[in-house]
Amino acid sequence: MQILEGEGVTKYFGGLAAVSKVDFHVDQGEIAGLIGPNGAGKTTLFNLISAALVPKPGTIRFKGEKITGLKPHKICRLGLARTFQEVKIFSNMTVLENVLLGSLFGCSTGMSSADASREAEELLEFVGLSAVRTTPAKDLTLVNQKRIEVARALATKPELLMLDELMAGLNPAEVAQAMELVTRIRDKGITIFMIEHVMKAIMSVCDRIMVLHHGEKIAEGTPQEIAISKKVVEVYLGE
Amino acid sequence: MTKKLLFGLITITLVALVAVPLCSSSCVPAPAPAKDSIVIGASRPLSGMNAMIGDAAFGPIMTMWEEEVNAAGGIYVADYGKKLPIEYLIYDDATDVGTMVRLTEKLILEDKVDILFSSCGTAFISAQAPIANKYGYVLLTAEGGATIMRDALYGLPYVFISLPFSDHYQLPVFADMLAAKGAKTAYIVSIADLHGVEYSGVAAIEFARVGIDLIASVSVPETQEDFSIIIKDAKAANPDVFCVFGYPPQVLPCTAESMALGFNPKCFIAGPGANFGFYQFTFIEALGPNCVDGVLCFAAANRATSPEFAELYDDLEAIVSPAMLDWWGHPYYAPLVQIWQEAIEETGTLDQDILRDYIATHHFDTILGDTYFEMSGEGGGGLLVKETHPGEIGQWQNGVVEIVGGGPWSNTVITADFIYPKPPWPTP
Amino acid sequence: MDITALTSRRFLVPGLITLTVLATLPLYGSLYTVILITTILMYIILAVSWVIFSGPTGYMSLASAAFFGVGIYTAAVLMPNTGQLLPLPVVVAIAGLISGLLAVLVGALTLRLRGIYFAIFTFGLVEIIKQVLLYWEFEVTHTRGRFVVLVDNDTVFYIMLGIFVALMLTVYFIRRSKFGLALQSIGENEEAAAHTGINVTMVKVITFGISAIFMGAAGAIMATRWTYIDPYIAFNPLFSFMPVLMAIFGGMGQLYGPVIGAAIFAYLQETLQTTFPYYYMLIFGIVLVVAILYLPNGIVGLIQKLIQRWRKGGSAEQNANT
Amino acid sequence: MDLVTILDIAIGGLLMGGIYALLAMGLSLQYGVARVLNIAHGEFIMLGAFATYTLYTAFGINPLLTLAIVGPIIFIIGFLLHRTLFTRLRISSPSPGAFESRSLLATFGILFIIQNLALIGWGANLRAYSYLNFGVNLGGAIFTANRLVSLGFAIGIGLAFYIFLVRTRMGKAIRAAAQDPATASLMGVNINRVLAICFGLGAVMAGFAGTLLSMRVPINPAMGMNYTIIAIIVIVLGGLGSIPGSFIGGFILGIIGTVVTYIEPSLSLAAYYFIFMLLLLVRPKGILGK
Repeated sequence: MQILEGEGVTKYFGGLAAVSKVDFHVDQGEIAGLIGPNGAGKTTLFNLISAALVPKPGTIRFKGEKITGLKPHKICRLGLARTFQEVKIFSNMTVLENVLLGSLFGCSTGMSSADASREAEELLEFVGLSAVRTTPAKDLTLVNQKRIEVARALATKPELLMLDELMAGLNPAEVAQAMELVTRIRDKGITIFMIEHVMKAIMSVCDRIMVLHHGEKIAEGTPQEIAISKKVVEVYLGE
Repeated sequence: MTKKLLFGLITITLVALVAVPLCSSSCVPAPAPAKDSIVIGASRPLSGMNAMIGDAAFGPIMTMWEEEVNAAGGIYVADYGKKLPIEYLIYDDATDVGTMVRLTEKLILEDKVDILFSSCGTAFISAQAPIANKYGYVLLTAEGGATIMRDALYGLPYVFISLPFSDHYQLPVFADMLAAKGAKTAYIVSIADLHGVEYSGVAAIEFARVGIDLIASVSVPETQEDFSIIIKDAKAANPDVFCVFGYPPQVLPCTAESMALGFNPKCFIAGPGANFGFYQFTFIEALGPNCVDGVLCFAAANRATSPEFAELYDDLEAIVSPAMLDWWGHPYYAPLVQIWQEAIEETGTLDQDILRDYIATHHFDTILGDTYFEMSGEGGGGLLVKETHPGEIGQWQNGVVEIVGGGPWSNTVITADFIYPKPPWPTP
Repeated sequence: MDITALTSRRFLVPGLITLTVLATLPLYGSLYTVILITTILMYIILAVSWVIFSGPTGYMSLASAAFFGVGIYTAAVLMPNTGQLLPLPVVVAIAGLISGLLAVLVGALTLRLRGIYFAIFTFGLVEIIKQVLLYWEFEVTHTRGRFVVLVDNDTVFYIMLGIFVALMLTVYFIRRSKFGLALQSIGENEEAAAHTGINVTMVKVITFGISAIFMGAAGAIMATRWTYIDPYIAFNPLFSFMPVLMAIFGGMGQLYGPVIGAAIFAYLQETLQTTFPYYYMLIFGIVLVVAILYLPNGIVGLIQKLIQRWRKGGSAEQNANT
Repeated sequence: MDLVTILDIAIGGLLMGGIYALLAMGLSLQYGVARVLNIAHGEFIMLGAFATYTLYTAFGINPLLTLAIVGPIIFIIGFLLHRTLFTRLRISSPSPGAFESRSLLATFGILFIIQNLALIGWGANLRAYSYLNFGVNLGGAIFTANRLVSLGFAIGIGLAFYIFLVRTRMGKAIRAAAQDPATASLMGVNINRVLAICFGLGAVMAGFAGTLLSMRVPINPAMGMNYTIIAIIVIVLGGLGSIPGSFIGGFILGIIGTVVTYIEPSLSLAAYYFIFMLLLLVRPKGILGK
């Protein structure tokens, strides 16, 4: 079943099409990858899905319902959470507070403060940040700040989690940990849609990959199919 | 090191600026006064928009009086058995009503001044009157007056209004003058504030009384700068009478545009503004001393009214520029200090209640002649009676404001005939 | 901005002492001190209310004069000297609510504007209300200024103090609430807050409304001190700029910044207007420029520096002793 | 509505807009490039107006010639002000936002200082003189000569300034600084000097506007604030940092003002703000803003 689908999704900046007539879908329970060279429109597509931007024209459906035109917080509460390419954390708040905000505001069902706190603690445990829960977020390393973002997104109880370059800037050991984290999230039953530049990572964790180039979708398929796709190789080599 | 020093220095300065006055005013108990002066307090607009009024109107009268009284050794107060010089305690209200109210209370409650002088501007007086009244301080108002204030007088026994205003008795006189000359139509431009609304409202009533049709009554915001469209509209309407009920920032551009656009109604009245020397001085360089001849203004007296007025204006001219002479207000501000002086000398006290009763019940001999207030009922305040007014309407003739209109009472001195229609604007 | 500072425990004792000193002021202070403190409290309320919204959200609102003015005018209409229509506390509450509602309306309409555009829009609001009111009063109701009932100075003072305390308590409870956490997160990173499920527009609009409630309430009580009100007096643009200046002067990093900034600012102004009436602006201007040059983080920065130095001095002494 | 009325409104709007444009270009330079929202802008207008008044009435110097005297003096004041005050603030401020709020506060201080000095120097009195106050017939519509001359000068100064920006080295440096001060200084632009020149030039334009205004508006030391507000509105309407935007915004506001005055003078200011706020809601970044 398709949890997320897009139809003719397009976005112009000035006269330039950042995303052009892209059709896409993400299946329930899979880990879908989105790759492409710099400036291909990947983050713009994420922004369109999460409603940071509005597609014009084009429609996006989440769990069969049209979500174009909704506000970001609505989409989040519907069960579609995301992280950011450049970390966007609440720097002067503690790690716990960062995550707590997600549990307090991200769910469609109300939650008591006590439940929210407990859940936030659990998620910190899950991403391995329990030890620094009272530290201001700005004092953490980049990898840990990315973990905060993941925990915060998870706190909103998403059905679909969109990860924007989770592994960029991490060392190999950290990449391995992140890959492991991604599969663990999927094992919780959360669908994942991720943008990634670290090829090894995306090839090994994804079930299916889409390739964007100049705002257009040029290929789609299993990692193996993508790896041998002529078009994709041309794009990457031609860069 | 220097930075540290500077830092410390600034801290100390800041603290001192705050702490020193605090201590001097509240920590140290005021010693029992051995009375050696009469302290007169006033919250005046020394900065901000109203400064231009206060500086020219009551300000010079205050200065002159201080010099005169103190040169004579002061005012004799029987309670103290000696002559006491006067001393001003003036604060800057920065043309802000809230500040004026607070500073007035400071003068009354903390400085315990002997006498309170008026603030400046009708709105300011309106706010000051209830405050002065509340603390039992006599307030002889200076720059301002309005029908709403007269209506409020019933509850303000300590307040005395001196300056004449719209229906007291300027516009009724004006309407009669126009009717006598056969004026038929009028066009009014007024500023959208209480002054403009009051004057345009009263004028509409008075014009209707004498059968003058009001073609239009246009109200403009205070920041209006371009009057050309309005003057063109007025010119097209071709009224006999054109009224600008605004302040100098409206009166001067309206006059300039009328000159430039060749709008020359039979009667052109503008004020407050045309009653000041600077009205003429604005155009004198380009058009000569008779530049604004024929323009009417609200004015009470000039040098020809009486020798006392001639002396007053000569004295004023010695301390302010001729551009600042005011033919409407100065004749009413000068008597204020005379009333104070007489009341203090006659009662021999600075007690506000006694002074209030004296002022309320006595006739004074001032440069206006027989001067007295009409009291508003039992516990009410006073309004300078119309019979005291030496004139209501002035007209620029040969470069001088002549008094051309006044009420039918003995104090009125008409110094010249009303010229109607007005002569054309001079050309450069 | 961190609005925790004032609400944390270490401020509890000094806060209670200050409150006690203030609450008993009419017993020992001179009559005029009560009046002066009332005015200072008014400025503090304006500055703190401004910071509640503009601090965390980064919007520079110049609508303060509009909300303050609506409060003033509400009181002028409801409490004419010819006969008070409603008791004073009720009027103050109504004035606050009307201002708050206005803010919610305006906020919903304009919060998509940012930076200077928002600032100027809100400034325009002050002018437009003033002009429409002028038109209404002069052309429709034919009212030329309104006299307001005189109220005992102590009553005015206590109501102002009450508004101040209510404001501080509100800040305290906001901070402790879910709502406060959301507001803080918007200040930290609005985009992330939105994607974390926070209805940022709603939070901002409500905050704008809350800040306006206190401005309106303060306006209503001030109307009884000014006794005569017309649209020019009620909607004085000065009250849009003052809270901003006071907050920057005090320092926005901590909530006690605007409190101290407003207090010093108002007191300094009063002192100069009475001590150096002819040079008040000159001296005030110089003080401002010098303060800006040498106190980059406002009074708060200065205090923090002093505390740091004191602590450093203290620890150095301790080290010397051991 | 006949042709003369249309001319009245159209040309009347241009006449008003010309001054607005001049006012706004100065502030646009100061805020758009130097990032100083100069609340004391109106005080420089007041200084220009008083300087012209004094030179004309005391020494009989033609008001238009006083531009040549007013310009350099005010430029030096503005330049030095930036060198001594705003440069230091810029360097010591941790972020552009902090600089903006600190400089805003500082300009309030400057406003107070200049106004008080003017009060001491010239007194509080209202002053006015009459110059070129006669009608000129343009296709049946009559306008005062001083306003037409003001418009001519405003357009002339605007164009000269635009050419300066586009053609000269300094102009290019200013535009580079407006885009990105950091990069500009990397490219060898002496950024502090450029910003000080911008601030000085902005003050000069305010001074020029004051000179032109003094020919037809009574002046006093407290006159500045109203013009500051107009200038801020115009630059916001035109789009921040866009000099052509300020120029066009000035004219648009002038025409709006004239049209609403023609229709209903008592509501003109309300209508004026209403239209402005509506425009802002439709184009949240101003007419030429990006």
